[in-house]
Amino acid sequence: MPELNFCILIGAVLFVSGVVCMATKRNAIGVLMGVELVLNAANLNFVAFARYTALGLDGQILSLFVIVLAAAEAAVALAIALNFYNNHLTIDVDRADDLHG
Amino acid sequence: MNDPIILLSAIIFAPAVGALILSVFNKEAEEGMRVFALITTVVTFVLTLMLWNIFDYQDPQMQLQVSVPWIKAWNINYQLGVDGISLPLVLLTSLISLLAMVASWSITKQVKGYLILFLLLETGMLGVFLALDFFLFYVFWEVMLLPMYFLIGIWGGPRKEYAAIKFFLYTLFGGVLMFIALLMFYFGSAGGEVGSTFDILRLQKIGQGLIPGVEFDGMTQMIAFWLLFVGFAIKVPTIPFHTWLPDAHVEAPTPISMILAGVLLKMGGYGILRIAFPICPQGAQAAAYVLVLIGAASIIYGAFAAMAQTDFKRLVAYSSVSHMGYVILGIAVWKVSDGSTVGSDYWNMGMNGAMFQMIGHGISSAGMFFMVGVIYDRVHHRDLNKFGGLMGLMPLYSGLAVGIFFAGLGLPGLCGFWGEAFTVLSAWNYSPILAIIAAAGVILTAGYILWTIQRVYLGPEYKGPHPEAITPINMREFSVALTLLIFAIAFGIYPESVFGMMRESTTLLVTNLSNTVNSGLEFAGNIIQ
Amino acid sequence: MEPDQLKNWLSLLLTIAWLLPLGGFALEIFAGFWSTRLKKTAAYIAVGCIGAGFVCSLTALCSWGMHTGYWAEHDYLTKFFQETPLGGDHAPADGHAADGHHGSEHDAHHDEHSAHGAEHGAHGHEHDESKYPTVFAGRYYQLAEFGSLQLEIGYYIDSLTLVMFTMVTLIATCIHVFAIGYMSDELTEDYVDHFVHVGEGHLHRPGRFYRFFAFLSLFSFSMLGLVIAGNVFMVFIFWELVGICSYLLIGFYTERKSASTAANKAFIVNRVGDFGFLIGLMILWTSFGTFAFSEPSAEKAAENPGLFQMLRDDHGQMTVEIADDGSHQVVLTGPEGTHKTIPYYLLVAAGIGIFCGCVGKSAQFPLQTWLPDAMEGPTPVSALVHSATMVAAGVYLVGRFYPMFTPEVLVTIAYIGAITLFMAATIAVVATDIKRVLAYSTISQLGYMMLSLGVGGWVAGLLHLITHAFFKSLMFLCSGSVIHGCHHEQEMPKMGGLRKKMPITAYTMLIGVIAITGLAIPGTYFGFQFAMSGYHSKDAIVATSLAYWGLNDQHVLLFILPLAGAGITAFYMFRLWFYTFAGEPRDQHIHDHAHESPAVMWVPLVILSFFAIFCAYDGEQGPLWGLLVHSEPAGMDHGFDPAAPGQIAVPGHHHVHEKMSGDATVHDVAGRYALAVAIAGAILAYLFYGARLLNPADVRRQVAGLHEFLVEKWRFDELYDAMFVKPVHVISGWIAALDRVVIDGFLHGTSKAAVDVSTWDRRFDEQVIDGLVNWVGDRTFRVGRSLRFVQTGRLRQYVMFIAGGLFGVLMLVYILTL
Amino acid sequence: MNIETLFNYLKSDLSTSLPAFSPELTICATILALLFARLFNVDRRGSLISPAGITLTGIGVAFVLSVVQLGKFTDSGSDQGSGMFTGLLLFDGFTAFFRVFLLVSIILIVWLTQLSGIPDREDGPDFFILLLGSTLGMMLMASANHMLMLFLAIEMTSVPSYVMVGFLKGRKTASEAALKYVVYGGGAAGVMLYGISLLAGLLGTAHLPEMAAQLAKIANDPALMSGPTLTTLAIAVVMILVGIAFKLSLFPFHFWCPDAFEGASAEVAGFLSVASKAGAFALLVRFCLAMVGEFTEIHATPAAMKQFNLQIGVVLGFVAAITATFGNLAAYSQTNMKRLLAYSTIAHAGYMLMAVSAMMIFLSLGDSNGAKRAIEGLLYYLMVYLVMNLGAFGIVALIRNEIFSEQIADYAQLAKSSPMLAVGMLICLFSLVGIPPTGGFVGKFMIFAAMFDAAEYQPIMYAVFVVGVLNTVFSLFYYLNVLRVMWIVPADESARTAEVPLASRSGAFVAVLSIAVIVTGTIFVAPVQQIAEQVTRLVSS
Repeated sequence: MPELNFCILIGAVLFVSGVVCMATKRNAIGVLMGVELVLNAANLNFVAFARYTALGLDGQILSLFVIVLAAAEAAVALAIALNFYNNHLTIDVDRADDLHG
Repeated sequence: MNDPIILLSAIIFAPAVGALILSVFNKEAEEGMRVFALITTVVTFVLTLMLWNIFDYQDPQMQLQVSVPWIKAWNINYQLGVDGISLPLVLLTSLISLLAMVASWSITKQVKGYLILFLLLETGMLGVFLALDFFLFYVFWEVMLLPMYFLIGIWGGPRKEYAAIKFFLYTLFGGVLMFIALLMFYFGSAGGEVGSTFDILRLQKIGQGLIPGVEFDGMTQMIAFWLLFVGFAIKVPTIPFHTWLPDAHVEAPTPISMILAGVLLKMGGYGILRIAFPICPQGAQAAAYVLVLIGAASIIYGAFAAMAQTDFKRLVAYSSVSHMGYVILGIAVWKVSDGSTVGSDYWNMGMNGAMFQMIGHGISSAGMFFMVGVIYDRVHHRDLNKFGGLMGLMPLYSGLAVGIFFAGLGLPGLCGFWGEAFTVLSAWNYSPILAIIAAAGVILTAGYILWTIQRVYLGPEYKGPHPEAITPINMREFSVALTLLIFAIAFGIYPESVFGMMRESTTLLVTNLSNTVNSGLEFAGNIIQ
Repeated sequence: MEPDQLKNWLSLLLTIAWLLPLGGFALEIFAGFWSTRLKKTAAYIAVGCIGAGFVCSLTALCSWGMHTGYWAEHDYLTKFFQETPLGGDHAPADGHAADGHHGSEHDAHHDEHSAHGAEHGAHGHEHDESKYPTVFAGRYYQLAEFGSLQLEIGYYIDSLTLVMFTMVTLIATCIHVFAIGYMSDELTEDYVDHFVHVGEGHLHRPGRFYRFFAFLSLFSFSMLGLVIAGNVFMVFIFWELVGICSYLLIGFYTERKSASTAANKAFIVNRVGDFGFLIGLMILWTSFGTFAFSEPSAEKAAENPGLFQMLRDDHGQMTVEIADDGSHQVVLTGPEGTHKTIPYYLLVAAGIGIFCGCVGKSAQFPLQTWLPDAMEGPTPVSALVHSATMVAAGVYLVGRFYPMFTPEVLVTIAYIGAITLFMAATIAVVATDIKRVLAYSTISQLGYMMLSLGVGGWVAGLLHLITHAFFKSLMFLCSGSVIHGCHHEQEMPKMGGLRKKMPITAYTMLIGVIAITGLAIPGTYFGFQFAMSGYHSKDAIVATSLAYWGLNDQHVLLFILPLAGAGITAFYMFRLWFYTFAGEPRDQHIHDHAHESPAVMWVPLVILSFFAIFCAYDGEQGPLWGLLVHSEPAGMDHGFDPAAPGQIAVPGHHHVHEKMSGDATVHDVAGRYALAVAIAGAILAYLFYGARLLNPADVRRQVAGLHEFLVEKWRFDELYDAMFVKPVHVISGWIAALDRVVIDGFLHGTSKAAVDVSTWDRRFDEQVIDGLVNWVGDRTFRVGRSLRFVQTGRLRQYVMFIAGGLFGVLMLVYILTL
Repeated sequence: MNIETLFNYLKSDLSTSLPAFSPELTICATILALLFARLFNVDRRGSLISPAGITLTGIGVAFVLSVVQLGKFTDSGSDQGSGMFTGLLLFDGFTAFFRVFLLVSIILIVWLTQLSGIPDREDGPDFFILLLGSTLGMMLMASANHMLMLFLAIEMTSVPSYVMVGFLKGRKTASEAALKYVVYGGGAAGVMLYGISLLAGLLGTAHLPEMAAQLAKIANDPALMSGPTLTTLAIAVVMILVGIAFKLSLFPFHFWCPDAFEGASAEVAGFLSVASKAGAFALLVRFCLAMVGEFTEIHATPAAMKQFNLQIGVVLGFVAAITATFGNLAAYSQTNMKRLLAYSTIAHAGYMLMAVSAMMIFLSLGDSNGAKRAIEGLLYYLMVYLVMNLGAFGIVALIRNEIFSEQIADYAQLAKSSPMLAVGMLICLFSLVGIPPTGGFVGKFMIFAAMFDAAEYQPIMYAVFVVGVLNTVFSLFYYLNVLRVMWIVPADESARTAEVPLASRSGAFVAVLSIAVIVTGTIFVAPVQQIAEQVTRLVSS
């Protein structure tokens, strides 16, 4: 099933991109985008599996739920980032270094 | 009261109940709390005397056994009992606790907390000696850590924190090793109609190969034995696990030093006698030589170390290391040749000697620490080179102190002698060389004790600070010292009073263990080869 | 009286005699804390206790004699009044010297009872047993029991015990009485100790009169316990107790550094010996399984034989086998006639070990150094503890334990004794402190006793123990009297001429001196032999050693040294007497203030001098000798043939009485030599110090003078000085130096080494063991701290760690799957 | 499949599912009530109805319902679990137990917040809504039977907790902590989701029981059970575990924990460390059991599958050992009490994970009794952990209210001024070390016993066991250090003192938890253990 493999490969690339994005972006929004990428990588997988394997409907429903969850999480995360900005006047995550050790 | 479960539980928990009641006392009512705590220890002592009263000297088996399920799923029982090995130690514990409580009048800081912890400590100690379930034993064993830590840590000397944590760490480490052995036994004892068990008596039977279908094989026994031994040896302490002791002693307040030396150290010896040897006879047999070596080395090492000390209390602490070496020596002189025990009577003698040494040392070391405490309370230093002339200044105190130090020296007619003499005499049968090494201890012991006496009590004048504070001992101190001295003399003159109590039990133990090897069980030594 | 009754009676009496001083001790100690510290109450209690003890002991001795029929057989009283002319050379050739005229009778008994197959114990007297037992053993209470092993506090009563009891209590009584006077300056609230300087003046302290007597009583109790002990372990117990009493008494003046140091030294050096003792005990305990000496009752002996019975048969012989590997094995007879074997060397080691204890206690070479220092104690202590009783305990134990010693051990004992006696005697020659001379003399005399026991002179050695106890305690008390009279001056060069000031002391002392030097008038006049106790005992010793030499050619020194020692003894003892009492005073101040002691002090002197003269009355025919022979180990009368593996013979009585040259027996020959040497020594001393004719100092002063050649005597003086005095001085100086530098040096070195080791030990403890623990703790802590830095607080890093962690876990899975 | 069939299908078990789901529904209702309260301003000052009151009422009802449900399970003994909502959730004794457990912990938390006053009247409803929402997620975790629910539950738990960590507005550290938590949590969730997608794709299903069956099928086929399939399987499982490990704060996925704990208030930290952990463990056990398949089929399990499960067990064991050691060592040099407790939490997660590891090893070898003991140990430990850890955090909160500091150094001589708190702290910390006679000891004993027993099958686990046991000694240092400061170290003159008497509401809170710690180690060991045992029996039946 070359199509499946292709989809999964894209998912994998997305996943890696997301992780790299999370780990390299200094901007909190950028980091959150990385998270979204990772989640979407999984979503792509789900959809692909739903199409090509016995996972079927489950996969599609899963991805639907994930989209909703991602939105919720993004909302919360943005709120927190805003809060962070309120306190630090920046959204550079590297400035979040009061807590350590 | 003659119902064993009530009596034994009362003995163990009377101090704890006392502590509970103390916690509602008003903080300011110090004298009242002291008196109450004293009454608690007296009641405990009387209870142990009642136990003594109904104890049958002729019965070697465990007496007054009680067993109430505690955690059924794990087959853990609240199992208590007393035999000739534990009874003397129980009596010693309640006696020393009582005396230490009298000695505690000198504690003036946070009296309430002190008394509560003290009483909790007593509960732990009595529990250890009365428990017959290994799990319960372990619980009591560890329970003592907490009060001890704080008793040293809060009421101790300048380096109290270091000493307290050192004590705690060492003992906890030993406890962890014991814990591993505990699990080994528990899972190893599966099978048979009872299944896995913590019942010490049953574990002993299994270890001795008396229960068909279950056994601890040689390897298990060796590993378990060493785990247990190190755990107990830390408490005893023997070299090289002894360094917590001098620190703990030096920093601990006087009554706690008395308890520590008088009772706590004995728990190590008791553990070896009650658990390590009977449950792992093959492991014990394989390790006997090392044990005897450790015992002999401790004797010499402790004595040398004592000689070099300038701190009075540290000297006494090291003397404990030396004296407890005899305990290990006496317990371990189990000679086996061609697969059978040789001279089990001598081993029996060694065991008895070790037991006696524990009792005798309990009396004499508690006394020595008390005597150090008495003078420390007055002049607030312990530098041996800054004493002298106390014989003239405090004749009564000095007389009693010299008497007690002679007990520590192992003078015949005092309690320190029999343990040393009997363990050493029994050791020749095991190993002449080690026996000679151990016997050399008598010279060194005489050396450091006499030198100490000379530096502290003799001489023309007191050379240290606070000469004005030297006042004759008061009635309270006198009564503690005199009681200890009287016991030292009584045990010294009539050792049978102690031997009679424990003879049947130790004989049974020796017979059982000898049979283990004699019966041709797979001998642990084979595994080494 | 039935035997059982007698046994109970005797044990009751001796127990009372034994325990009374203990009760006294308790009373006196408490008395001191009550109101009587300024009264003599404590002393009266002590004297009462020990005096009553003496009465009990004497009663016991008499009862024993009467009821066992001993007095009837040996009718000394009748013999005394018959005034039979007796010489020193009548001993029957059959070797039963002790049995005297009744020897043949005895033999008849002996044979008869042997024929009846009576059981024989290990002791020579056992032949009386079937008629009437003379040895009693029993137990007071059990100390401990382990299976077949039993330890108990018991008693063992034979004639030796009784004699020792009587002697100890008698001497102790005298010394207690003496001490009432001697210690009376302690009866004050403000005692000034002139030997201790505190700040600007002397030390002032309350008197401790009661304490002294308490310690004396405790000592008496311990000593009697040692004597009555029924087993060797009990001996060990009381051995330690007398040691500690000695410690307390030497250190009586606790404020004096020298006293407390001497006390420590005494106890520790003794402990060195006891270390050997303990090893001996270990061997015996492990090999024999018992500590009891011997079980007199045949039935009991079959069940629980004593040590002696296990090792030796009725005739004192032990069975030695040669094992397959060529080693020697001793066969022991266990309970119910069972046999087992132990290596011979173990027995030798055990013997040497036990003897080590005796070496320490009796201040033998090389452990003699503590005794002179022990003179720091008050003089009555020196008299009682350090001359008459405690130091003799070593000898007593060798005697008591004699059957356990193999000939190899005995020869060791003999050599140790010989070396000691000679060395100590030479040192005594140069000592100037009056008590030190006596101390060295004591060591020397103890050496004689050891030698005697070692060469097989069992009775002679123990006889000397008794006689020495009397005359030496006498001399010590005399010296005490002198010291008391001269206000605590002990240096002889400051004395002289005291004879006139303190005549009783002087002449009682002279009796002691004559007794110790063994001067006597040969032959018998008016039925008396003009010889004091020391003559008899020393004579017997020298005779035995001569006999020993006769049997063992190579051991010539064992004869030469005691002989020489006899001469030196005479020299230094008379030197002491002359120095102190004769001639003109050297220090007028001291002389002027000197005074005779009060009656409470001189009466004991008189009593003791009576015994110093008469206690060994009639020598080998006398009652004391007879009593001792009664306890002699089996086989001693015949001696022992050379046996494996040492091939050493031990002479019996008959060897001593064999003809040697002409009509003279070995005994006669030795006696003549000894007497001659002693007289020589005495004369020499007189010339130097009594008549002060030969004063080396004078000679030196006049070397350049013309009259020198005119006064030939002085040349002799110089010659003697060069030939004898100087070498003796030099040698004794060397030996003293040896003592001081080498042996003391060794001891100091050892103790220094011990201190070094202990310091090292401590360092090891603190640095290595603690260090290790601390290091581990520190490391863990550091690791913990460094782990902190992983937690950087950087979010991006954290996220990276998710990826890294994922990778890491996958690697872990991969590794674990491999 | 058309909508109607689906609808009927749903309807078919709705009548059974809804009653079974009643506690969660109650919580939902409570959340709604709180929202409405906010809306209608009933929570304002002076009102009779306080948010806490509403919350407690709701929790109380849910608690009663859960207890009744649990009671039914335990009474009937071998009650078979049943699916809820077409098998998305599982309703069995395990579920019921964790509901009760979580509700108890949330009751305690609410009690504590009422004492310490962290949510003021102003934002009380918000706080409690978040709290309840998070709890709802945890309850779902315990009953999740489908990958979807698994992920959903985790997110439901996490999202409110992100907010709670940052709840203290205007505090730099709080906002920082929340940011870190959310980013880290999001990342971990992403990884987990990716893993779920792979696994679901591989097995063709996301329903846990079916996944187990599929897995067994694959495992039976040697051709499939090799190479890429196995690798994918391993990667997928590990990725899912990473998500769970994040919730459990296992090394090396623990980084959020100290920072979040320090930034958050002690109450929230306590909640995260106790309740969230319990839920995550429930989930982990569920997941692991699913991997193994039905207990009854163990003997039919193919060897390769056994090997795979064994491998999971061993990996978990190693992770557990490393986590415990790391947590304990890193705690050494902490100066902030919450941070110290965070590391302590990490270490304890390590201990508890050992039980799961042991369980896997037992299961892979078909020893269901051993596995039961392991779960039993875990449950016991969780119960004890609830009281002792919450006790410690609670005391930290109470002290903070008195002295306005969470620095350990500022605790000097608290024993004198406030013996109540000091004794409570002492008992809780000793229990955390695992010293008798506290519940912590019994819990440790049970877990170590299980581990020891498991090591008999897999000797390498002896190493894990020994490390675990030694960790007890390591941990002593830093716990004792706190006590040392409280009891021994002399206080500065200027130091503020706390005075919390026994006879106060705070005192009662501390006393209840301390006594609970003691009795679970002494006289109530057997009852508590029986609960754990019964629950275990239910889960395994």
